[in-house]
Amino acid sequence: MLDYLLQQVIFALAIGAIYGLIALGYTMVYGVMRLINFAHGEFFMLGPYLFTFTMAALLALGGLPPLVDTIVAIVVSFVAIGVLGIAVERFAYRPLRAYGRLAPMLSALGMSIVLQNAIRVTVGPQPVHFPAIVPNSPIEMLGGMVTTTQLGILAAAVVLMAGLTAFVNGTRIGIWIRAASESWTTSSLLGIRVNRAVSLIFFIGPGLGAMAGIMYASYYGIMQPTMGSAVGLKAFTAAILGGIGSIPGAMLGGFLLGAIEVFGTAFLPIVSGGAVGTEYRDVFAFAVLILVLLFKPAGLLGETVTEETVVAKKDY
Amino acid sequence: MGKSVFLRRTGLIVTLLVCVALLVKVPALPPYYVRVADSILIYIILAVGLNIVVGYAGLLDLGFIAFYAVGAYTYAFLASGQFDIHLPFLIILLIGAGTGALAGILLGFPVLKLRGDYLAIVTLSFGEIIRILINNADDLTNGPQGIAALDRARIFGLPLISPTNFYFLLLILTIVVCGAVYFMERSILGKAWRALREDQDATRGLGINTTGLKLAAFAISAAIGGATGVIFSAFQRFVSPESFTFQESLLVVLIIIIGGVGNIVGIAAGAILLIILPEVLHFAAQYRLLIYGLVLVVVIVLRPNGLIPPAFNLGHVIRKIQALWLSPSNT
Amino acid sequence: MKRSTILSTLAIALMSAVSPVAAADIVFGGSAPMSGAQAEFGQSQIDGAQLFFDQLNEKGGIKGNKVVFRPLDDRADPRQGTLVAQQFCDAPEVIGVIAHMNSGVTLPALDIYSACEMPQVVPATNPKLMEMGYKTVVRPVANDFKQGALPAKHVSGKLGLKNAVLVHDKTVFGQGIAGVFKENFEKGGGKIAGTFGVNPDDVDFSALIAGIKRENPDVIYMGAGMPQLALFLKQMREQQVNAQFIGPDIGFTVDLIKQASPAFAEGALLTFQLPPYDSSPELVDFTNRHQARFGRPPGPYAALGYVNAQVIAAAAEKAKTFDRDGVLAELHGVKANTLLGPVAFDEKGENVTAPVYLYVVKNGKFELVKE
Amino acid sequence: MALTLEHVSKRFGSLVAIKDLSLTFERGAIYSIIGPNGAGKSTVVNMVAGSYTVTSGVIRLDAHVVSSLAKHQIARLGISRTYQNLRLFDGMSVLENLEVCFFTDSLPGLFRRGGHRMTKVERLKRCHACLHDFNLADVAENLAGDLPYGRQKVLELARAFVTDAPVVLLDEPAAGLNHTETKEMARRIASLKRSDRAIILVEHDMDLVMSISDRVDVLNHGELLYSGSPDAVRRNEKVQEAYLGTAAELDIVRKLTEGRRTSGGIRAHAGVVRH
Repeated sequence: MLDYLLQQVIFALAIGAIYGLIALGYTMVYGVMRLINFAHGEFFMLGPYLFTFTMAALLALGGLPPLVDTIVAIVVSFVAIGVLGIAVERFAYRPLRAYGRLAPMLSALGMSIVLQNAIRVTVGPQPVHFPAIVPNSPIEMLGGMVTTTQLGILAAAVVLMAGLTAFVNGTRIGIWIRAASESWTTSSLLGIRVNRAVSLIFFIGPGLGAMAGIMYASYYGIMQPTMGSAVGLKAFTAAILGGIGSIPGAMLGGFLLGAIEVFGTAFLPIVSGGAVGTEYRDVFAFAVLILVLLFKPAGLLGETVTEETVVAKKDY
Repeated sequence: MGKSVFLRRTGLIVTLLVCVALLVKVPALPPYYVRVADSILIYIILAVGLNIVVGYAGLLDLGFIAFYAVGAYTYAFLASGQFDIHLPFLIILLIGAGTGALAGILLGFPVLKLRGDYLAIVTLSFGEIIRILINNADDLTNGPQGIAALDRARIFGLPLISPTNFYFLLLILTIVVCGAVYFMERSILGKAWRALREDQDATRGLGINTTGLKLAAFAISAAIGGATGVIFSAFQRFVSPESFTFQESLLVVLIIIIGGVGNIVGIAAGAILLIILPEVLHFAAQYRLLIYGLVLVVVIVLRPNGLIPPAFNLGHVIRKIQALWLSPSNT
Repeated sequence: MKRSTILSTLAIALMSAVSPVAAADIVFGGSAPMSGAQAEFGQSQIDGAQLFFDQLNEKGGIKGNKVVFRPLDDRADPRQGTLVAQQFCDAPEVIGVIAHMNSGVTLPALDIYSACEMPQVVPATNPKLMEMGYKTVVRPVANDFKQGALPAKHVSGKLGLKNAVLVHDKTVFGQGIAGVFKENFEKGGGKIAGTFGVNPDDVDFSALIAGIKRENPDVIYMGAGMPQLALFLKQMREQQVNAQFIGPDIGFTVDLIKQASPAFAEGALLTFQLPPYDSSPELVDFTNRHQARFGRPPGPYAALGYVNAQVIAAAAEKAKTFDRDGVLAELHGVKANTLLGPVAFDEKGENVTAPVYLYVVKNGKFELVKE
Repeated sequence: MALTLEHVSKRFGSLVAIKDLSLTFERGAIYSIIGPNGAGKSTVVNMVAGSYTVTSGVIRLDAHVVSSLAKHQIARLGISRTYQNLRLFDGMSVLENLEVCFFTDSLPGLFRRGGHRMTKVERLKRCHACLHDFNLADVAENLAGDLPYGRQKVLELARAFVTDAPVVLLDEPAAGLNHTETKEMARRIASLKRSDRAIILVEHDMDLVMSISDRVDVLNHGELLYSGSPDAVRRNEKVQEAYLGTAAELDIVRKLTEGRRTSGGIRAHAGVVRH
């Protein structure tokens, strides 16, 4: 039983790391813009596609060792998706800033449909095999089995998250971002170029999403146009669970959702004596989410907004 | 003066034309067009219902389709061989509204404390939970297989068969629901909802129980959703979980926002656009959804307040029509 | 003002959506999901049918009349399906349809098609569809009863495996076919150690597989779509679960081997309604033509789409008049030699001989399992 | 019969905002709570109105324990308030802003505890009368958000008085108003004094406070420093030292209070930007 548990913990960590990485994109955008960026899942989906094209192009050019190819392709994907993110914000969200929160959200939804179908039309609807970036070999560990891909994903996620945290907390631009997410008006009064902070967020968020997408595709060995909408919704749930707007919250939410899903699959039938099957996994996950929000109305690490804090914020 | 007479005449003619078109012309179209019109009316009713929560009370509900599902399955349970219960359609319509309202209150309770997007995600979760439960409860709902061969709906002994029959039924329901919601909007209840949307804390400060206010919004809108679900399921004579996905919830929210939040006329325009658009785009084959998405973004960016300006609401239209018919000297 | 312009533009576009056809053309409708998550499968079916009608026209059409195929997207949505059905019914030139791919979409549409006496070839494989008593429908392709039964008999009988686990995706198709397998497997003396539901869009089965591993089954039957079949197969082999893997028709594609990797796919069993693609000159020709026409090998349901088109065309060929009545009169009596062999229908509209073949993955290729 | 605070404390995390405060407000008078920034004036208002929970102690209105009730119940008992930053319903008309105050009274009996059901006619009569009293009749149909700032302040005042609440809390009614408007506001508040009503004011503008208050309570560091008539407060040395500084600094402070008025203007501006 113990090694079974351990094995499940490993699975939970791997999937949780990916959720957490995508959740970061949602949470950063939300923190500053108060916008549910429904298109974020599509940046995640575009990552592996772009990576594949770049790899193919590099191979066609030839002359570089595979490792260099891979690194170049990763960087190209990050930058290109980041630039796309900035463009989407300019075109589809910025004109709507003064119009409440529903209009930008629905515009994001429209963007999501556009991006997903653009790939479906150009590349085709079928899932495509995606080669593993890191050679996949199993390692025995304490009675459990870890694959190198899982280790790679965990390591990459931790490095990216730590890097982002350091960036947001330690650099000048990072402080702009945090200031902008605290108060848009105050920041602009203080001379912070909020638009620049927003652009930066729409560069980093989608870029990270693309990284998560590449990891995801490499882990499962496939990519398909619809992968973003399914995983995106889950990552968004993770961001909410952790407390949307909070970067550590997104990571926590990601790992927690991974754990809940794995628990729902692996233990729910056992715990309930077979009465509740694995098909109730998502019901379980959503129920946990609702329960968490009942007791922590702003997620685990989110700043709870009650009337007390609202009054305090407005009056002082 | 001459100009205003001219305007009034054209106004009269337009009103008459719309009435004639709705009552005579549309039912005479080939059944496909009537069916599209049925779909539009269904989504108008749904959106007008959801608009109470989203537009008036300012609470984003992303799981609205769950109430529609509850209504649809209410009909399927009470008018089919599933449990061999065969109740009359109109009674189920009432029961459907009731079960919808009950589900609305059930959802309402946990979400009342939540603000903004947390509420949105909980309603989304609720919608998904309902769908998955329906899909999993094989003994009750046949799971993914759905319930087929539902009874034909009858009203006072007259069977509803063709899309045209349902068109008239839906048209009546649309008018009743829009009228009721319009009067609700203008009543003190509607004003309290708007206050809630503007500033929840200040509203509480006026001695208004915002919890009850939100519950009322959820219950009324869910009742409308439930009743619509009954008609949908009587129309299709088949229900399955596939009809109640998250995408459907989003579609209803989209209709509200595209048309103009809180504006019944806008909602009608939004429903017409978003239901007809995919039909028109059939020619575009696999480019259909791509174009659909682009149109969405462009429309929202160009008209962020909705297709129909807020001033052009149902009240405005009704006043115009009143001015046309009543005492011509009144101008 | 603006609104009325938009509306009238839309209305005009709506009216013109149904493109006019020359009076003498024969029009068949087809519908399947062509957008959304199931687009790949729906499109493959439409492509297959299109391929046949193209070929027919090259040979001069039906009695000299050109055949026009009109595919419409039903988005795998029951409501959309009824709209499509009504659209076909309203167009008098449409004298037969191939619709729909999903049982849930087909069910509410049956009413509409039968009301306008539309000859209908049903691609959806749920057994229930033909039990509803509609007279306007035929189904050339084997239903899920046959498809679930064959591998159950094979593994419980020939291979002598008795301990199975079922995994299905809680869709009509996946759950239905897993149920049929279960019934037949238990009839053959086998025992079902557990049934597990997953989501249709799941990609991570590792937690589930670790749980299944504890049951130590010797057979795993999975009723699900693609790429789920491939991913499950890959992940279970990664966890060194060596049970016999069995999947339905939808997995009979090179993608399964590619996505699961040839080493992991080795030995997997799959059912399909057609003999091997290289077993007859017609099938070889079909594969080549598909490659030439669409630039890719046949998709999952392309061959089935082709067969359905063959059947509706055969009915039209015999029809005395080129209208719905004429085609309908011949529909049940169709006896045709199709890609999947001879087709003839019983009183319910099911193909009496509808064959199902069992394939095993060997050296990265599908090989027919001979009984 | 009165509003009483009995040993009330309020803690925000580790910060003690109010320490063991006991006060009584009888009807028929105007009270002012003053004190330097951070003294806890607004905290008192927010606790009485139910916006803040009380950490310890009890707040009573007559026989009712207010501090254990929900905010809307407190308001129903008859404690109404205004806000430091305007919190009108900007998207609703001036009349509607008042009408919603009678929402609960207009409900059918099932949803309303006690009292008779108010008809639409009665409701409109009350609101129009109130608008007339507050000189807002001409803008009844205008959107509240479209009014000039001064009139928005008046509207918020009207909203606090329309229901005839026995206790009215005014949180900085003069903030952001210019000199003339402040004078006008003082006159208006003074005219609202009634024997069945206690008006409690939190205000920085000393002229306004001193001109209309019957009693002034001085808070410092969350504690009651002194309580007495305006003249007594003005004379009290403890107050002068703690609140205004030593006599030598008085001039500087005077200038600062002048300056505050302008800074109030900026805040008001920010308040408009918020929406």
